[in-house]
Amino acid sequence: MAVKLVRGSDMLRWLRRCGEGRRWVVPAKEDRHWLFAERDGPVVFPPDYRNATVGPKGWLLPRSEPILYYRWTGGRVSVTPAQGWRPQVIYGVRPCDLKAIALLDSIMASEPWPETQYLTRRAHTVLVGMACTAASSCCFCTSMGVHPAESYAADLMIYPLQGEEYGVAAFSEVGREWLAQLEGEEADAAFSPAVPALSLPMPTSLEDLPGWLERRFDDPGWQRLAWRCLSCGLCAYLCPTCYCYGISDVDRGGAGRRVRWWDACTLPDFSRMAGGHDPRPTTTERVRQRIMHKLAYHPARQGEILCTGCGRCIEYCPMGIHLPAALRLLGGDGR
Amino acid sequence: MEVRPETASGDIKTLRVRLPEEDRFSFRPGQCAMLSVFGVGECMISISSPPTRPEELEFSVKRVGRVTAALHELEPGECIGIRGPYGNGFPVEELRGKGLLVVAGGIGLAPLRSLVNYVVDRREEYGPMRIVYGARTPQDLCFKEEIFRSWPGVPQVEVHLTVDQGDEEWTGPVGLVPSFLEELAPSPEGVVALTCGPPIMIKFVLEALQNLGFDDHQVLTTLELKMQCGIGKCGRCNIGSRYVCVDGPVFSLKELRQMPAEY
Amino acid sequence: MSVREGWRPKIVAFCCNWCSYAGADLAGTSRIPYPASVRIIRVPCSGRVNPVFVVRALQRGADGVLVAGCHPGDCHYSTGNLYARRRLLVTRRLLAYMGIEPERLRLCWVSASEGERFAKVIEEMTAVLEKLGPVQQLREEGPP
Amino acid sequence: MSWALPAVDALAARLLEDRLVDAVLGWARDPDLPWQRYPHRVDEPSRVGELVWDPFCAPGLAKLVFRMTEGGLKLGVLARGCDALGVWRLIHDRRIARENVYLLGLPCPGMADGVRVWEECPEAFDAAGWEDHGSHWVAVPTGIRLPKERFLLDKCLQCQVRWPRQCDEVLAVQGGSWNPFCEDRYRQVRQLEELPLPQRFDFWRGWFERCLRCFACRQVCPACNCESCSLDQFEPNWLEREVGVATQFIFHFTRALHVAGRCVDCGECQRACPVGFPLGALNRKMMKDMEDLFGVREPFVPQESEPLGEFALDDPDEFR
Repeated sequence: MAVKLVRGSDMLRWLRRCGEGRRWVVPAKEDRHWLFAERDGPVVFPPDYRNATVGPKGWLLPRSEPILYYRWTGGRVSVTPAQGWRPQVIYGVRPCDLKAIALLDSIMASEPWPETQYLTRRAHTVLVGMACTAASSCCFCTSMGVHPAESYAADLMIYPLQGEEYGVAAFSEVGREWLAQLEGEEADAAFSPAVPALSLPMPTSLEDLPGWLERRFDDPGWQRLAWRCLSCGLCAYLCPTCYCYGISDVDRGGAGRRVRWWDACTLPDFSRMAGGHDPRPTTTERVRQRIMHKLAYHPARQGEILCTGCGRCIEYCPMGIHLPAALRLLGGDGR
Repeated sequence: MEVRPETASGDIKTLRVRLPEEDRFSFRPGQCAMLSVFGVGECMISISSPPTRPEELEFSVKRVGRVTAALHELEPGECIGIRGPYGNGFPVEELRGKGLLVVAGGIGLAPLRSLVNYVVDRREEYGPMRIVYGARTPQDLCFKEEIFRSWPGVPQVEVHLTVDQGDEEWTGPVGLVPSFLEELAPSPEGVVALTCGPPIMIKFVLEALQNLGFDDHQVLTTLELKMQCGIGKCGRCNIGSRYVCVDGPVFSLKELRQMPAEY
Repeated sequence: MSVREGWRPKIVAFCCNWCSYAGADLAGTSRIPYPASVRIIRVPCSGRVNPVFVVRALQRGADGVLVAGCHPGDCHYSTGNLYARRRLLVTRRLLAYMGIEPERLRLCWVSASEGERFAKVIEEMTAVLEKLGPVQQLREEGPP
Repeated sequence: MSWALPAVDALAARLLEDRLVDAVLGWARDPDLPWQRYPHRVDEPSRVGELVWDPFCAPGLAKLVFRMTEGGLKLGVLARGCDALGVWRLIHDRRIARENVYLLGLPCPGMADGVRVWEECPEAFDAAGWEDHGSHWVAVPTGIRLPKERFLLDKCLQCQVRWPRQCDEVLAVQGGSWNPFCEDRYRQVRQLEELPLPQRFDFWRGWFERCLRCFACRQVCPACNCESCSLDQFEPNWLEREVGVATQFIFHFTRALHVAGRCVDCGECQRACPVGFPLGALNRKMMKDMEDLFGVREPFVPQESEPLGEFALDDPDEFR
């Protein structure tokens, strides 16, 4: 692996210089939880950092954002599109989240109607990835074909080597421009990435998984999994690849904004229509929808599995509903 | 803009919208557009006027929720937001030269009305057209001017109407659309059937068409699910791996059979 | 807290239909002067006031919220005002706990004949709010 | 005190055999994740062995009981103090029919943060059984000691009902102490009350920025059992879908008030929250006010009537 070798403190100085004028979004520990927050520059992670509870998704697809502003004047309405982006660097992103961003990119760019607000914000974002040296208890990236040292959507990738030493490599035009400004020797470095903590009980190869699941659309296993789902949106909001959104207007007396916000297919009124008809009325259909979307529907549309094995849904679901359990129950095994 | 009630109860109204010249767009029958009442929200409504009459767009809206209620309360001359056209629409090129069987229930005639008028305007390009339309009561039949007067007068167009429940003045057939259709027993020979209506009606119409010998690829239906973005991104109008907003709303029965029954 | 030039506190007053609304009316017809910055909303009973009305009002531009009801014992529905008192007590303490000045919410008893009292309460509250200034905590970002 | 799993199994089996209940709700081991126990339902006496009762049974069961008994199912519930009070909340709210539940009380030595134990001491999960030694959970037969000070779940810290109340039957255990782990339930509330007002707001604003509004806190809450939540309605639109400081304030303010006088302090909201929002500090503020203002003793114990559904002529008048 060809990288530039650099000491930690030099690396931070170099990054800070290159990212001048941009907003820095970095993993930060708040209370006991890691999340991506705005800070004034890159940081060196303490050893207990593996990945953030809340990943960087919200900095590309915010929890809520205006998409347009409107104003009524005498029966006429004027509309101004929102300009909700600032140049930014998102730093310290793990490969599972980098892969997720690559997936979001392909979804938002998909024809016939690319989603321009996301794409604009994305175009003004530099992603600095960080290869994994330690796995958290619920990681299962390799089961999903994601590798803990791969760059995916990253512009630059950092590989922690021995002690204070890091290897840096570039994977895009911007990345190469930045890397050219780094003093350091090019070298061949050996990097041994973390081994994910979990290995999923895969019933079939990843290629055959969509078909395997589609054949189990009516399997009673869905009910055995979903009866304990409480219909919150936790899994979807923490998931780095969940992108479903809703749109509504915030009116302030004749003027206001149209706002887009994260929605979740696990919430009860996600697909309920105005007349009351709901194609997914119970937790069974909704949990199935979420898992099928990731592992069957999306692969059928765009050829890729929409799960990167970050493990957040496993770690945080308050009722213990997760992908390994789904695969096990649908495989006819277990309770 | 003009607002016109369709039904006596006023639960369906047709909006006629004049677009500024520079904002006009071309579309296919069966396509939809997102209508906005700024301050209330947006909803996806099929375009019920034909592309052959581009000066004005018509949308027939049933009052079911917040946004549709706001659309109903608009006054003539007021302004709405329109974005579109969305969806695939009916394959009008493939249908050329074929006989058409249009089966609709209630407000379900709206998307098909676009197609019917398109065919009326290009009568010579298509085969005979039979329209089978039903509603709960005679009062609930939409587009009365067309179904009673203009369409029956067009060469090679037949209109068959039915209602679930008649009234004093109704002399026509009484019965549900699917059974009425089976009684009419149209021949599937060289004909494509197109259907839209409430989910339960569609289900039984599809069965009836099958009984009449229609092949899966000869049957097209247009579906409706909750939509917010219209551009295949917000993730709620999927049936299996297909999004109604970009891959639909028109699906052939053949496609439908490959999709999970979650609509 | 700096107060903007010319700024006057806005008060939303939820007035009970059976007493305080008439009290406010009396204040008006008797030409008792009180600050014009009050917006009166008639409610069937002080017990109708949902605590969320209070925060919504503060979010949407009010600087203070007054709930005015019948004196204890005089409630048209016999005890609606006493339920309101409990609920708003808790509301007020929760506001304070979450960082909103509790003085922004006031409950008072004003009968139909107490026009003067209504005016006095508004005056007192205006004075308090003038010191506090506008609600900073819940301001929304407008269009850029 | 030992965690008498065989005794629990025997009781569950007896309930099923005697047809007192149609099913028993408890916990089972997650075959994929050694540290995890999830809610599990057993319908036949022969399967009670699937149930588990050890320091890792974190999920609360009350909210599930609500949905499970809707169709008239008679359910035996392995209920810790918190679960039992949650079920009673739902009974008083007419969401659960009393005759549809049989509460089998389990005195609770406190629950451990399973992921944390797994990360720091994975060999603990080789245990065949567990004993409670007051300040520690001790694995049998390995003898591994897990200090509660380090691993106790936040939600258990303030628990007042380690010995369950209002149950149909309580598992007989010998010895052990059932005092709360922490003496002052209102310590955090008092600390916050003593902060100057702007700092109080800053404290909450910091959390508002982290809260994802995923509604996990609402969905796990036995007191949040409305047919349709006002926060989901568009008409009237009590809460915009937009997420900002003001709307987050309204969300947490509304949630806290809606459970005021009704919260059973089971701590499930706190446990479910992925970002650690101090929901307990809001809930316990409401409880403290119920005590201070209205003299409600043990405001976490559900009663037929609620403090905010009542009044007293001499209620304090603080509106000056």
